[in-house]
Amino acid sequence: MSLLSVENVTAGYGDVQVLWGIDLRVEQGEIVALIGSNGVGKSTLLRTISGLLPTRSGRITLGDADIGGLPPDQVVAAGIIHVPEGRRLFAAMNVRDNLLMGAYHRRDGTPAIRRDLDFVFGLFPRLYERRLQDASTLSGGEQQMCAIARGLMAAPRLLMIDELSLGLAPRIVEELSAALLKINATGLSMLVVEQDVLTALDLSHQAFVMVSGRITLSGSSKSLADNPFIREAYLGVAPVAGVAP
Amino acid sequence: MTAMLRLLNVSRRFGGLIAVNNVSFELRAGEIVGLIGPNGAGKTTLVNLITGVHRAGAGEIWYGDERIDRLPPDRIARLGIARTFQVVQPFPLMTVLENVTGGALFAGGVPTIGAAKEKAMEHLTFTGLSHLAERPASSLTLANRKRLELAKSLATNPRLLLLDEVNAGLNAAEIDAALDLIRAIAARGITILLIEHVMKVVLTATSRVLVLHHGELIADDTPGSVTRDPRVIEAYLGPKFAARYGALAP
Amino acid sequence: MMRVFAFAAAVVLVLLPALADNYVLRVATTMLMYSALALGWNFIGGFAGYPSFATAAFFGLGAYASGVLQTMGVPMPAAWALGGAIVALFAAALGRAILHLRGHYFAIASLVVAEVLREITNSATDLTGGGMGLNLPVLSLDVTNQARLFYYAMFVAAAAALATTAFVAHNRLGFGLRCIQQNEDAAIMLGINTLRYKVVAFVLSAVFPGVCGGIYASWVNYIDPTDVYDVLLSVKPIVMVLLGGVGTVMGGVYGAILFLLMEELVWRNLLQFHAGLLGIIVVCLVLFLPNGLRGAGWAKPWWRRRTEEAAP
Amino acid sequence: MLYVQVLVNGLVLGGLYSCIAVGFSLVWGVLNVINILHGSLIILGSYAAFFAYQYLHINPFLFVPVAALLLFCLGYAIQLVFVNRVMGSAVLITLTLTFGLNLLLYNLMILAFKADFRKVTLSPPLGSLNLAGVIVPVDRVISMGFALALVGLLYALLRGSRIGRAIVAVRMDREAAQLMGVNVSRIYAITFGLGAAMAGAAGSLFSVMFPISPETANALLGKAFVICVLGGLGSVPGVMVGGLTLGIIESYSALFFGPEFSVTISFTLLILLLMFRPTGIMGRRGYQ
Repeated sequence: MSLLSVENVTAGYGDVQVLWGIDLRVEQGEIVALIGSNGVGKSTLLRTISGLLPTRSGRITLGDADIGGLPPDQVVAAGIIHVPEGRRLFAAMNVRDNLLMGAYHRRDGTPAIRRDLDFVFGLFPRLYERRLQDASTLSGGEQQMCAIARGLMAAPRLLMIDELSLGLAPRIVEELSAALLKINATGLSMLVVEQDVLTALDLSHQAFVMVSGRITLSGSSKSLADNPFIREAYLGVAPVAGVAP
Repeated sequence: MTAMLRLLNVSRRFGGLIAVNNVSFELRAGEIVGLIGPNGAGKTTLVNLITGVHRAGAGEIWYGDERIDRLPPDRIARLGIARTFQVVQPFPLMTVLENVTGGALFAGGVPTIGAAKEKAMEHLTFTGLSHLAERPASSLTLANRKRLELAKSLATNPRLLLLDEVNAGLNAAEIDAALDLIRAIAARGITILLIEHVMKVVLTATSRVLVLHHGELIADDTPGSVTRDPRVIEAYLGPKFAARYGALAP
Repeated sequence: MMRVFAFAAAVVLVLLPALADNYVLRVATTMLMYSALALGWNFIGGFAGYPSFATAAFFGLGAYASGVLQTMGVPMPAAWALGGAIVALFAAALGRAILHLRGHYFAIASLVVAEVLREITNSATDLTGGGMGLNLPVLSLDVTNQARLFYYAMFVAAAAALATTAFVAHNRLGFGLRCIQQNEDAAIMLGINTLRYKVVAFVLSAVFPGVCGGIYASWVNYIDPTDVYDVLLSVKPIVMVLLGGVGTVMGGVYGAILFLLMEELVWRNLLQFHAGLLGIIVVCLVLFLPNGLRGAGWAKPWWRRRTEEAAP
Repeated sequence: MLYVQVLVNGLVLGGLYSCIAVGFSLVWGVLNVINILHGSLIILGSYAAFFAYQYLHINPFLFVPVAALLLFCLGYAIQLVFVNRVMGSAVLITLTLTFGLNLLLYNLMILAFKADFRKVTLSPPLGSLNLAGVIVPVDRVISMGFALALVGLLYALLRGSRIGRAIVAVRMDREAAQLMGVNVSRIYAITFGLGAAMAGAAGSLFSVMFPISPETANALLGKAFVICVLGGLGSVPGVMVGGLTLGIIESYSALFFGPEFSVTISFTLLILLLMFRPTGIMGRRGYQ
C-alpha cells in the first residue's frame, strides 16, 4: 500500500485544463522526483494534492484516507506538507516565528515542538545563527533551508518541495541535496519537484517525467538517468560532445 | 565610437543592504552580453537602475551621449531601452495582440491604435505567437508568456534590450528555440544584455559575460575565461559545475 | 440594432419636456444628472481603475463656484461654464498631489477632500453664506419653463459626458488608461507617462460633476454645504457604474437609470428608513453584482468586441 | 503653564484615540479592508455602556470587557456573512460594501436610540486631580490608562500568541498560511472580531468622556483614518504614536484656532501626509 497514491487526477485553472489524468505513487520512506520543464503542470499537481487547487476528477489517497478535495488545512492535518515554489517565508516575522508557524496545526504540545525546533536548528546551523533575524533578510539558499525546516516543524508524513533549486547557485543546491538525504534517512518520505534533471535524479529513488500535463515516463532514477530520451530532451547532452552527465 | 550604454561607479543601497556596489561596464552596439550571478546578487536591481525604476545612489549611467540615471522610467523606455520582467508582467485581461499593441502605440511611437495593431502582429509572427493573438494573456503557458514579454519589448522598437531571466524554467529544447530568437533579434542590430541563470544559454550565446556577486562586478570577460576564473567558481559555479560546463564555452 | 435603439431613445429624451408632467421631468432631470456623474467617475474609476470618492467634492465645488459667481452678477450659463473650469483646475492640482497614491490610500485621500471643502465652505461665511447656505438669484421664468430649462441643461451635460467617454474609449488616452488599470508598472515600461494620463482622467472625472453642480445649484436655488458635499454624491455614481458595467461606454447611463428607478420605488413609501434601505441596496448590489466588477473582472472594452466579431 | 495643560490634555485624549484607531488599523492592515463601519461600532459600544450604566448600574470602565465581547461576536458575524464574500476584491468593492453596511447600522441606531446626544454622568463624579497646577480629570486618565492597556494587550497577542502569529502570517502571504494549516476565513473573522472588540472597548471609554450620538460615528471614522496614516499602517506601536500625535495636534489647534477647526485641521493634515509621507511615522510592511 503506497503512502501517497494519485490516480487519474485532472485539474486546471478556470477554462485552462492543466492535468490530464495523472498517476503517481510515493512509497513509504522513498524520495520521489517529479521532473519536467516549467509550465507542464508540476506545481499544479502539488497544489492539487495540497488542496490549494480543487481536483476535477480522479482520487488522491494518503495511506487509506481519501484526501482529494479536502481544503488545505485538512490536508496539512492529514500529514502532507507542501513547501511552495519561491519559498514564501513570512516577511516581518523572524526565522524562529516562521518555524513556529510551521507547527501551527500540531496539537502534541510545546515540548514536542521545542524538540523538533532543536532538530531543525541542528540540521541547519545557519538558521540557528539567524533565528532572530527577519526572514526576508536571508539569502536565497538560507530561505530555502528555512522553508524546508518550516515544513519539517509540521511533523509531516510526506514532505513535498516545489522547485528546490530555482534561483540558487549550484553550490547551494549541493548543500541542500545533502540535507534532504539526511532528513530522508530518518524515514521521512518526500516528493520533490526539480528543474535541474541531474540534481533530481541524483537525489531520488524513483522519478516521474511530466510533459504537458501527463506522466510520460516513470521508473527508478538510475534507469532514467541512462535513458537516451531523458539525456536528449532534458540534459541537452547528445548534440554537444565531451560533457559527462 | 561612444558605447551604447556606459555605467560609471554605479551604487545603490536599500536600507542597510548594499544591492549594487560601485559597478562600471560598457555595452557596444550589436553586442550580446551575459549578466550572471546568484539570487540576490543585484542583477535585477542593476536592470531597475538602468531602466529608471530605481534611482542610482551614486555614479552615472550614460546612454550614448545622454545621461539617463535621473530620468523617469517612461522617458527611458521612449529613448529606446526596453526590458522584460523576471516576474512576467502581462496585461492579464487584454488579448496577446493588445498587450503588444501597447508597446507599439506608446514607446514604439505609432500614432493610431489601428497602425499599432498591425505593427504588433508583425512582432507576434516574429516571436511565434500569432496563432494566439486573440487569446487573453492570462491563459498563456509560461514559455509563451516569456515570448509575449519579448514581443512587447520589441514592439517599443528598442536599440538596447535587457532580457531578465527570459529562459528561466524552459527545458533544453525550448532553450535552443529561445537562443535562435535572441540571435535573430541581435541580427536586427539590437544590443542585448542577457540576465540569466541558465548557464548553457549564457555560455553559447554571449560574446562577453559580466559576473555579479553581492552587488559587485567580479568578472567582465569572455565566457570561457569566466568559467575558469577561480573567484567565479568559488562564488557561483561550484567545482562540479565548472568541470561539467568548462569545455562547453569558447 | 443598437443604432435604432439609441436613436429612438434620443428622440424620446428630446421631446420628453413637452410630454411629461413636472414629477416625471424632475426624476428624468435627476437621472440625467447622475448619468453625467457616473460617466464622469468612469474615466478615473472605470478606465484607469483608481477608486475615486471625490465626485462629491467636485460637485459641491462646482455648485458653490457657480452660485457665488451668479450672486456677483455673472449670467447663469457663463457661471456654470466658469464653475466647471474652476473645478477642472482644482482637479488638476489635486490630481498631481494624490495620484501617486494607489488603492486604499488614494480612496481615503479622495474621500476626505469633500470633507475638507465642506469645512472650508462652512467657515468662509462672508463669501458662501457658510452653514446658513447660499441663495441664488431667482430666475424670471415660470415653474414649467424652469423645469424644462434645467432638464435640457442636464441633458447637454450628460450628452457631453457620453460623447467624451465614447471618444476617449476609442483613442490613445483610453488605451493607455486601460493599460494603467491592468498593470501600472508594466504600463510605465511601455513608455506611458502614467501621471499625466491619470491627471487627465481625473480632470475629466471632475469637470462633468462640476458643471452639474452648477446647474443643480440654479435648479434648487438654495444650497448648503452638507447638501452639495454629501458623500452619497460620491458613492451612488460608483454603485451605478458597478451596476451598469465598469470601464464600458454606456455602463454609467444604464446604472443610473436602474438605480434611480429602484430608489424612487423604494423611497416613496419608507421615508424614515431611507438610509438603511439605501445601505441594503448597495450591499446587495456589491455582493450579487450581475456583470459589473468582481475582483478583476472588468467588462470588455469596445475594440475587443469588434475584433471578435471580425475574427472568423 | 497653559502649554503644559494643553499638552497633558492632548496626551490624555491621544491615549483614547489610539484605542479608537487600533481596531481599524488591524482590519485595514490584515484584511486589506477599509472598515467604514468602525465609527458606528464604537458608538454601539458607547450605547451598550450607557444603557448598562443607566439600567444595570455597571460602571462603564467595568463594562469594557463585556462591550468588547459583544462587539467581537458582532464583528465575527459581519465578517463571515458579508465581508468574507468580497475578500480579495478590488478596493472599490470592499469600501463600498462596508459603506452600505454602515448606512444600515447608522439608520438602525437612529431608530433605536434617536439622534439626541446622551452622556454617562458617573453618580459619584470622579472629579479631577491638580498636579502642580495642571488640572487632570480622573475619568479621562483612567480611560487613557485602559486604552493604552488594551492596545498593549493587542500588541502582545499579535507578537506572542499562536493566533497572533497566524494573523500576521495570513497578512503577509495568505496561501503560504493555508499551507501551514491555517483556516484563513476563520482568521479573517477573528481579526474583524478583534477590530470590532477594540471599537466596543473604545466606545465604553468614550461614553464616559464625551456625549454620544449616531451622528458622531463619522467623526470617529475620520479620526481613525488620520491616526492610521499618521502613525503608519501595519504597526500597533504606530497607531499609538499616531493617536498621541493627533491628540496633541488637536488640543493645540483648539487653543490657537478654536475647537471648531480641529476636524478641518486633522483632515488637511491627512491629505498633506498622504501627499508626502503615506507610510506614516512608523509604517512597516508587516504587522505587529
